[in-house]
Amino acid sequence: MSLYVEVIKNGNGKGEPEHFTINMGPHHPSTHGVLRLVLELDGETIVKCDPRIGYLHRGVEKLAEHLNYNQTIVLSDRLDYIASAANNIAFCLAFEKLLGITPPRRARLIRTIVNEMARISSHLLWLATHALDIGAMTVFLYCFRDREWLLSIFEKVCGARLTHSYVRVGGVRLDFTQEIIDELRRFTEEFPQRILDYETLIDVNRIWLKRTRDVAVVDAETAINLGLTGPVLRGSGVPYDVRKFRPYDAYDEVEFEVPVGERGDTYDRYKVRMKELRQSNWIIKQCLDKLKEVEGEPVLAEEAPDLLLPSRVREPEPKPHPKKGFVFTGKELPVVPPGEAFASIESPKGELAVYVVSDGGPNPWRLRIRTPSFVHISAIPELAKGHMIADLVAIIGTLDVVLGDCDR
Amino acid sequence: MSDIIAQIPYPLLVFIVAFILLNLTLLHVAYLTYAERKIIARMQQRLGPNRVGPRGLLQPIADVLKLLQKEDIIPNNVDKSVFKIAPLISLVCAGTGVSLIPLWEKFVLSNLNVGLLFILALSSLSAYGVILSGWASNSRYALLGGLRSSAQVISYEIAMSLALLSVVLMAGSFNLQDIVKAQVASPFKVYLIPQVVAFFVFMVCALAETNRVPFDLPEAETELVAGYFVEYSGIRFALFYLAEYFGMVVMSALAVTCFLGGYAGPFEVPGLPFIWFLLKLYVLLFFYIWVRATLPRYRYDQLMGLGWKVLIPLALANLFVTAFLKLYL
Amino acid sequence: MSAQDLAFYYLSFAMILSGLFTVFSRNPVHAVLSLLVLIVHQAFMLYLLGSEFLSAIQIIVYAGAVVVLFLFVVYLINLQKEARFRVFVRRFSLGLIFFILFGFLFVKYFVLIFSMSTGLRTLLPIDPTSSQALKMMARYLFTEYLFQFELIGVILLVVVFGTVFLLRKVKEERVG
Amino acid sequence: MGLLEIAMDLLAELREKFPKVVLEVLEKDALTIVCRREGSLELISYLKEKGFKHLIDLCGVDYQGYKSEKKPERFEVVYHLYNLDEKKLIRVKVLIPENDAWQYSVTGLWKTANWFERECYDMLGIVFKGHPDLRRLLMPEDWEGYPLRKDYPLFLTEENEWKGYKEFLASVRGAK
Repeated sequence: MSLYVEVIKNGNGKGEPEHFTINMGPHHPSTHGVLRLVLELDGETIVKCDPRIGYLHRGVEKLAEHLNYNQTIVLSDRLDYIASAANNIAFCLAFEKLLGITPPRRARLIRTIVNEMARISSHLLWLATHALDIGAMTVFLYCFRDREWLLSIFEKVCGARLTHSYVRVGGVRLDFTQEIIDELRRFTEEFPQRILDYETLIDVNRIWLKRTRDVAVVDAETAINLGLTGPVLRGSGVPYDVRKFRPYDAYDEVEFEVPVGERGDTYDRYKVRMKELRQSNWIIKQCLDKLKEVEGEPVLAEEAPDLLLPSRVREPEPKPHPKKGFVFTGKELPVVPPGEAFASIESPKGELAVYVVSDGGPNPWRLRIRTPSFVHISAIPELAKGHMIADLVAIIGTLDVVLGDCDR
Repeated sequence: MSDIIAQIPYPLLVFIVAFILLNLTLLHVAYLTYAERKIIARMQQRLGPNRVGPRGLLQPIADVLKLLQKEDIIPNNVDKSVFKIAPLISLVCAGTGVSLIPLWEKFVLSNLNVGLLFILALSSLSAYGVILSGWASNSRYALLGGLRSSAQVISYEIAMSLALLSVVLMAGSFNLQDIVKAQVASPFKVYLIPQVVAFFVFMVCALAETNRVPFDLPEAETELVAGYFVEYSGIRFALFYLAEYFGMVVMSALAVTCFLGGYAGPFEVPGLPFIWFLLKLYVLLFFYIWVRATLPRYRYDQLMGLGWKVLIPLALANLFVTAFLKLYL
Repeated sequence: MSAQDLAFYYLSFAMILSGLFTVFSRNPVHAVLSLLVLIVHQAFMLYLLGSEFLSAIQIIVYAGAVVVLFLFVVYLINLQKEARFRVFVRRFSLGLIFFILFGFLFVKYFVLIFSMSTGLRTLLPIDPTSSQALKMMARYLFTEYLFQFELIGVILLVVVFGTVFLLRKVKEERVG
Repeated sequence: MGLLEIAMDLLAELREKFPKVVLEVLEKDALTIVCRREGSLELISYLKEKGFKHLIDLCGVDYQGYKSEKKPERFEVVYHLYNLDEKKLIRVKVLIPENDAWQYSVTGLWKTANWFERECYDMLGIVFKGHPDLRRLLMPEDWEGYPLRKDYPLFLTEENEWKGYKEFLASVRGAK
């Protein structure tokens, strides 16, 4: 019943008391899903933290080996379901490299817009939950209000709000209509004011500062060593952004800045993400202007092979498996040349890399997905050491992890 | 009117008055939850409860009915007697304070000589509800919540008592009725003006005592799930909830009495004796709700730091200055 | 029997009962809780005697602080083994000695009190219900008994320093 | 300009320093170095010193039954390294034989490799020598088999299902 208790009883023999173990998760409101952390506490200070993952493991990499290339795009939606458009893009980029296809310019611009929309909606959700974890309740609802707007635009674009599957190998599925462009313009006009609203709520709030300043400080060297990417790495002052370093889609056409932090603490990471919101907004604006130049162009590459085009797919009739439902027993369609390709993008949470090996068959031979959340969760023990439980909540928040992304 | 009252035997009279007071407070508490949900909803650009009754006005009643119907779950391996009694301790300690507050010149249920001390005593007892529920639940999260809360309540009580002592010094009495009278007689009419530091300290401590944002660490949803009452459900959970809001009402009423001139107002409103008291009370309650919608939560060590390093020295300094002025002016 | 008498008998009975519970309870938390009940009843007794101030202080200091600390200790130290131990049966001889000792003292004071005149039995030199009582108490504390009062303060301060010192040492050892 | 030309100096250096380790240099979508297991750790740490500080990814690939090309060994461990200053990407493939599936751990160079290697062990059964804490990561600790191996079926038959879960179910049913 009393806990500190067993502790003194089963000390490690050196007279030093064992620590109090607490199990945080997998169903805990602030672990953002099903993350489980086994904590060893000394009072409220964390001595050791052991993250246990796999509660949302669906075996995407294994499944992909049994599905054709287009079908894996649907799987990619379920990884980081907050920003599924970014995952789509990463998958498609890898497959396009394998095939040697370049999507038309209009498609690339649209992809860039969609990617930045996903970034904004992901960052908004991050801000909402991060603020809620620290206890600021109102920011949560403000962010969700604006995210709702973006999701409704997504719905107009592709009919889905979360799992878009909008991006295809060789382009995108549907063109933007004028209505969507107008709506996006309205959004980009109004959004900077909204960012200002959030910042007035928490930017100079003393409690917010106290809770985030000097919490989970990572210097640049350690951050790279820990494999941290995205806003977390940039918060530590490393200006590594895949959009700048290895530009994909239309990122070489647009101007934007890569904001970096100085101290590498939780507050800096917050500031970096807030600045990124503005940059994303700016990128969308530029892309909308550029869309006018390519009015009426196709959004899907002509050389996109038959297999990869949804409208022209000639799948054989599915034959029901006696036990497991439907499986495709189609003849092999040798479309994708054998080889390997590696593509990485700057997803909202960090660097999302896809490494695909093909054997010339209709299915990928091996599909490896390097997700930012996985790496970030692996860094939690390093960051959490010496902090308190309340800080751990802030740390999980600042790393911006999604467990679907981590477990795959 | 007074003739009729005089004819009622004294114990019966006390009972009747207590009954009225209790119901009034319960009504306030019930609609405080409604007001909180509505006001926060407004601040967050939502609607809030609007389904039960016109504009959701019957929502608190529906909530109570729902919680009453719920199964009373008592987990295995809990200390049953303590587990059952803990919410009652919380509620009684939080609620009894109402009987000491002078709502009006001629309406105070129990005019104790040491009314202020008695309220402080009750609020220090209310820590037991939290500690015991945390211990009896046989859950680590609950125990952590209980430990946090007891440490918090004990340390903030000191600052709160010191803040109230300066008021006592100025009024020269522990009796709440006398404090109000002394305030009205003083040149400022309210103690808020000379004792603004004490008022500040008191309000912060009151937030901490009632476990409200930004000091809601014992029940910090995102860290300890729900803290000390994580294992409670149904009506016992509701009792804790009720205790929190009772605490808010009592603390606000105490602040009104000690700092804002109690029932006294700039002019008499015929037929509505409590109007000034209630108005001031509502303003303070609104403040509570407002704070909840705005501020993030403190961390545990920061909270303790604030209590011991800022509030207690501040209250002490204020007490010394007050005593000095009282002696030599 | 007036209501006051009734209340007095109830309070005395409850105090004795809760005192016995405190001593005999096997569960340390229950024992501390019985102590709490005892203290609250004591406070009411003081109130009944007309000393409102002392009654409130009793609750604030003893119930609000001291017993909470007891509870903390009970939480943090495992008393499960001790709870299973039948101390009062095993150490019967020791218990008997204490029983005789305390019984003797009890009888002695009982006889002493009843042999005294009524005037000496009052606790304070003046009527405790009057508002003068507090002032008198304060005056005594700060004039005649000032030295003792301050001495107690110093002793408590030493305890605080000692605790801080010990804790710091433990922490340094753990870090270093 | 091809990838090979850009990295001419580096490749020459590598060939000179590790003549026995580097088996092949390919120009695919990224500069690819295929190397032997023995000495691969030295090669990778040399690359890290050369500025390839960012380990983007570490994964294993199973080539059992790979048709389009004859693979010398069944497994490959693939490292994707990135040079942040020169903006260069390099892929290092280490060949791992089937019946002796282990590789040197790079956790000493990168802390982030810890979980990558654990996952690789979990999914493909490649043991990493020198890893501080090689446990299963995504799968339950008492899981049998390595799911990402090509001979592991997509659907398990009922008798092959996770034993721990079956035991758990039985224990729950037994308790009822």
